[in-house]
Amino acid sequence: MKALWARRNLVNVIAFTVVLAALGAVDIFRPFGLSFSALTGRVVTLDTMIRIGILTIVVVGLNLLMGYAGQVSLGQAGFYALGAYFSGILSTLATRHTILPGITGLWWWPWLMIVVSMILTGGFAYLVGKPILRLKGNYLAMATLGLGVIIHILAGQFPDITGGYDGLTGVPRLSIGSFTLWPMQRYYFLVWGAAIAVIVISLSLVDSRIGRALRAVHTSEVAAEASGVDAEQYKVQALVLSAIFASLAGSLYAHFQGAVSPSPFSFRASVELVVMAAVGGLASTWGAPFGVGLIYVVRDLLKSQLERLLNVRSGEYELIVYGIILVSIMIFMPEGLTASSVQFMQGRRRRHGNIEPQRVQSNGTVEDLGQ
Amino acid sequence: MRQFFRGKIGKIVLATGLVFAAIALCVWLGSRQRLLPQHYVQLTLDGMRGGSIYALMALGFVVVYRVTGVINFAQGEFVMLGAMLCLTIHKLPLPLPPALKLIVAIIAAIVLATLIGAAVERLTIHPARRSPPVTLTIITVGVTITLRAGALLAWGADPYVLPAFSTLALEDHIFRFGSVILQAQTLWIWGTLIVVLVLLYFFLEHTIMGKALRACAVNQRGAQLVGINPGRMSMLSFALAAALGAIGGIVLGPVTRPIYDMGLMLGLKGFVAAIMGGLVSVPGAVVGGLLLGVTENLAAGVTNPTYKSVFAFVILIAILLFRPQGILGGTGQATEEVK
Amino acid sequence: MSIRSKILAIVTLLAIVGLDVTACNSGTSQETGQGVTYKIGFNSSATGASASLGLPEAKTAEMIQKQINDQGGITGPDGVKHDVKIVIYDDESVADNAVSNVTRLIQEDEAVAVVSTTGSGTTIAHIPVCEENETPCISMASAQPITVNADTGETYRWMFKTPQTNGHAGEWQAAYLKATGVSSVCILYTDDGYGKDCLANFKATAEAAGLEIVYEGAYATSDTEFSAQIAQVQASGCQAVEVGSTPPVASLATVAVHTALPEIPITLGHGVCNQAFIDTAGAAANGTVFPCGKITVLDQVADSDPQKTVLQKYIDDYTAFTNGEPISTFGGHAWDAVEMTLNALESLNDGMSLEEQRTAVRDYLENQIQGWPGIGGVFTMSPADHNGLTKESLLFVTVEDGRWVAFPESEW
Amino acid sequence: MPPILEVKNLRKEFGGLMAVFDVSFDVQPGEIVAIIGPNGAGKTTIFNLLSGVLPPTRGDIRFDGQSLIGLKPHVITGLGLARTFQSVQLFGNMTVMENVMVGCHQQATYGLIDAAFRLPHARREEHHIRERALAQLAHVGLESHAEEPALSLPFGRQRLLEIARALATVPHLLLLDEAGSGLNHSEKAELEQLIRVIRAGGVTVLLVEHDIPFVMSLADHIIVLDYGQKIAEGTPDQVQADERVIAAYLGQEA
Repeated sequence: MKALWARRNLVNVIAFTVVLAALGAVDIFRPFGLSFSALTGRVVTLDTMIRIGILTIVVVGLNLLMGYAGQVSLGQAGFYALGAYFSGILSTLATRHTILPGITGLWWWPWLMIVVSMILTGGFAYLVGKPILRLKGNYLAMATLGLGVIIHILAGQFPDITGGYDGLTGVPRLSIGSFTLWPMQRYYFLVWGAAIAVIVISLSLVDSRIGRALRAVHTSEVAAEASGVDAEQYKVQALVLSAIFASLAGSLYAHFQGAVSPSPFSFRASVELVVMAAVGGLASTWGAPFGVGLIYVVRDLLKSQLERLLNVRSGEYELIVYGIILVSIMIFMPEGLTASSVQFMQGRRRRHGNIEPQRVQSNGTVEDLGQ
Repeated sequence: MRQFFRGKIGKIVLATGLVFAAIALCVWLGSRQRLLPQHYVQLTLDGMRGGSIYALMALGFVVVYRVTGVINFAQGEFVMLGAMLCLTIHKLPLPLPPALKLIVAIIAAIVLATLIGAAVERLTIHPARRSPPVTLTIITVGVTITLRAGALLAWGADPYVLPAFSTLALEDHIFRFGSVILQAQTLWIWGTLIVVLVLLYFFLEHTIMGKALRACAVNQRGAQLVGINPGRMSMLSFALAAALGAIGGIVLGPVTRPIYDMGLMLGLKGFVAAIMGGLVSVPGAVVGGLLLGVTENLAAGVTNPTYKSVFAFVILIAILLFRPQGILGGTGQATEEVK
Repeated sequence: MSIRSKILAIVTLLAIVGLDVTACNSGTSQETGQGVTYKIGFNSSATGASASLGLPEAKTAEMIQKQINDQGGITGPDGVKHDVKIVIYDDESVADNAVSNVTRLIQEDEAVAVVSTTGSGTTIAHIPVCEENETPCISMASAQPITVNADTGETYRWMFKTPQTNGHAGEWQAAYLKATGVSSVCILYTDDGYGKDCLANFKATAEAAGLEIVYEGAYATSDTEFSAQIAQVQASGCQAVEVGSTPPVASLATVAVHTALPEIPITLGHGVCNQAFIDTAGAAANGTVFPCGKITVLDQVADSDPQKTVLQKYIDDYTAFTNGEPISTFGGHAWDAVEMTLNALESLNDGMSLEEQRTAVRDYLENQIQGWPGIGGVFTMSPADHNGLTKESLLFVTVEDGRWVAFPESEW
Repeated sequence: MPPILEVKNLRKEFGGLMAVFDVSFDVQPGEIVAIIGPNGAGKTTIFNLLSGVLPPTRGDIRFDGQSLIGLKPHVITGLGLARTFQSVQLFGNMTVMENVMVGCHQQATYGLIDAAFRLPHARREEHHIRERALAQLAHVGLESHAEEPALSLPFGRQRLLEIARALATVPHLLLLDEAGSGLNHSEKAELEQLIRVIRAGGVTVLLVEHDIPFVMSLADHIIVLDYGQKIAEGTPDQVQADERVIAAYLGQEA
């Protein structure tokens, strides 16, 4: 049985990789003058696709934490911000102040700093995780919310270090030796390579002793502990891992954007990450890229289509419709859009990892949040 | 020693000690900012004004949370709607004397906001009532986005003016006690908080509807068994929360300049106040709101006001970690594990 | 298998929508001119935190598009007519969206030049996109690092901006305070990009003028209580207060200062040059002084001023286009940016490649915008100055009985 | 032989209410011991104290000679004390098999990083866990349902699954909390048979039970609680003859 599941994962990963690689290759080789965005009818550009990849990394981590371990985080943008800022600061400031001259200009320095950022963010998550994860449900959500808001506010302070509200500029492009991972077409492969690696790690984890422990903690902490699972330790591990993923995404973001400012890391961003995870389907690793993608596509579609249909400047209407769509998805497909549509297509066939999702969620989350 | 601090007297001693330590720290930091006694009075008074608004918001959170288990993120938008609707109705060319016109506008705004609150529940929460609270909470985020964008569409991005209740003009009466300043609107805000509390008490204790609401908050299944419709109560709780929010927005209106996005930060702060009060208690919400307002303002005054909002969220996390049951006590449920 | 059906579903969805969009696009672009259609990218913050600035900017862009359509496009020096399409996006005041939009405008829409965006932080985020793609970008925000690389001190090659800067405002404020005999000042500012920029510029000019800054206090855009800042202002004993904010919080801070210290002089930045400030600050606005773009105080501008006719026309056009919405200085920044670009496009001969067009527009902006009267001032760009304005682009005013009144140096 | 479990003067207060009041008893290895008593007698509270879910107000619990006071539940499980719950607490988001595999948690050692990168040592251990889990399922007769969602099982089977999960932790002492409640007659007989098999396998069993006839035929030794206090102890015959028991419990039932 196990071999069969592993093979199915493998097939999925390969299919996913091939499709993405093919899409990326189109933009490089431009057969018949086709570009990536032309393939999607100019709805999704390569820029958007890279952003989807970056956020997929965050959402996969959030899914481990929320969907599997059942620990709600409304401050995930904070960890994402830490990654972006650590990477941005460490890769520019040292150069700017000529600390370690000669080394900071080398191609591997930013890569090293990405790893350092992941360690720093993970360490931070570990320190705050111990006390904060004692909280449950709504209370945990609010503590993480507070943490995220604090990080966001502080990011706008200390202009000498963070660049203040205008942000940091001059974050270098990444390169391997003399091969620069830019223009975007090259960066696309790096980002999606990382995203797929994170998805593979998540799939492996979910199917392992660790994944089972997390899922057990989600449903019933008491029963998990009675089965020998150290709930506290695994909750902290899940938080640290999700923070490390968020940090990696933040670093990739910083080197993609070339600049880091506080605005993408607001409370709204944290909420949006949760929405993406929920839309994709909690407790579904594959839901992450589709949840993120759908939110982006829906928003871009609204932007272009509303203007055409209503013949108005779409800003406010777009947000109104976006809000309504969000509410509708949550009302009519609470287990996530991808799960719902797949269920619809496959009839009521049961799938691994997300068995009877409705029941899973009402069982797990009601208890956690509803007390 | 540890036993002592766990006992009732020990806790009181500990709390008193902490309060005195906080005051001492405050005075020491204040002296470095060269603050004079009247400054502390001013900071406290203004903190209580802001705190009263937080308290009204916190009450809205508590009412909805108790009945439905949902953290209603749209609470801040109800405040915005209250203020915006009120000033819009007030600007209509009604053939009424100014004072009466304001009163009509206030009542109409509260009624409209209440209806919007009920409609929000019917349209979004009710159809999803079987979903877990986290889903419902996300739904309220969607509602927030929609309401705020709707407000931007309706009112644009410019700030507006709601006249002060005492003067019916932009400029308010100001009472000066030495260099301490008290605006008449501050008194209106405090008075409103008291009146709202009395009405709320009367409603919850002495009306059938209020009793049903309380029953539903204590035990939903039990309430259902005695014939209370939890769906109706859920709608009622949203309507009540919207009314509380709108009242907060209306009395706050004259001291701020209402704008379409005013609900965002107010909502978060009101939420912090609700948490300080334990999220389930009405008196807790009021004390939490006032305490948050005063602490935040004093802390900003004696240190760097840039970090005012940071203080609020640090308080949030500290309360959650050390006193998840809220400052007034009771049994905690935040870390409770055993079912 | 679930994942493959997911991919299939999404690809199908995109394909359907995509066909729809492309079909429509080809349907709407009817080419009336003989030459290629020029595209100008336009991105502002029509929603989100900077909406009150970005909305009039977007409306101004729409207005100009309508005017060009009515004229039937523009004509190059070779006599070839070109349609101009202004592609308008909204970045919702978020830096990420600004970068995405500008990237899309440059790479997908193939805009010759891009006007973007409302905020300083959001503009700074997309600088690398403009520089790497070698496309001229004109910002409607004013911070120093938009046109000058903070690390090297060099002017960016492709970045321009149209607003008067807080540096220009700071020069006025410092000169005024100095002239009225003030020696110590408190600064109150919003804890956001605009406020921080006000602080930095005011500090620099005030200290250069020999004023002592005795207190700096910040507040959030959403704050309604200022007792903490006021207490510290009182404790510091300064002789004047500078408020670096935009309404509504600028009004609230002004009212708070005025209530606690009725006699103290208050100076503000040019972020309060809109009717909203006077409307929301009420009597507390009387007696405050600040520099303003001339558009906001047109009746105070002398008829001999080279900007006068441009200003009058913009105001009339905008009022007619929007059915009487209030004029804002930010719409003016958009007008300057788009009109400058149009001027540059009018200098192009037909048959250039996109890269050549972009370079030509850039060169035109840098070298040919000389003594160019716009809304924000009379622009004179140079390789070292991609803003082209001076302190004289602002008019110093005071408020009397709820009205702006010019307050020239002779009356200080 | 020394007792496997020694409980001495165990007390638990809930805000002034004595849920368990100075209860002492021993459990000898290889025995089936039952704790009985009317509702609210403190039976489940004792289980929660033994398994570390609640800290006792005072008193001592020794398991294999080691004090359990202050130890976390998962550590206690690791020492060889497993339990089930009065209201079945299965992991609803997992299959039957995975539920039991969670029970095998401490039988493996590989960690996050091994799992993330599917290192060989993790795969080996995983394989091992799978075999063990399958064996436990066979033990309770659920091997044919291994890949079904846990909550799709009928209630009686869910009880068995919970026992299998507890057995997967390789306990020396198994605490069964009202394992028979909600089961029909034949299921109860099956359960009784299973408990005997478990004991035959060398595992000591401590049950909390409501169903007196069930206990009387099964237990070697019975402890009777009332209002948090131990009122009687002995063999089924001794307990049945005890005046206080009849007064407090049996009398009340009738």
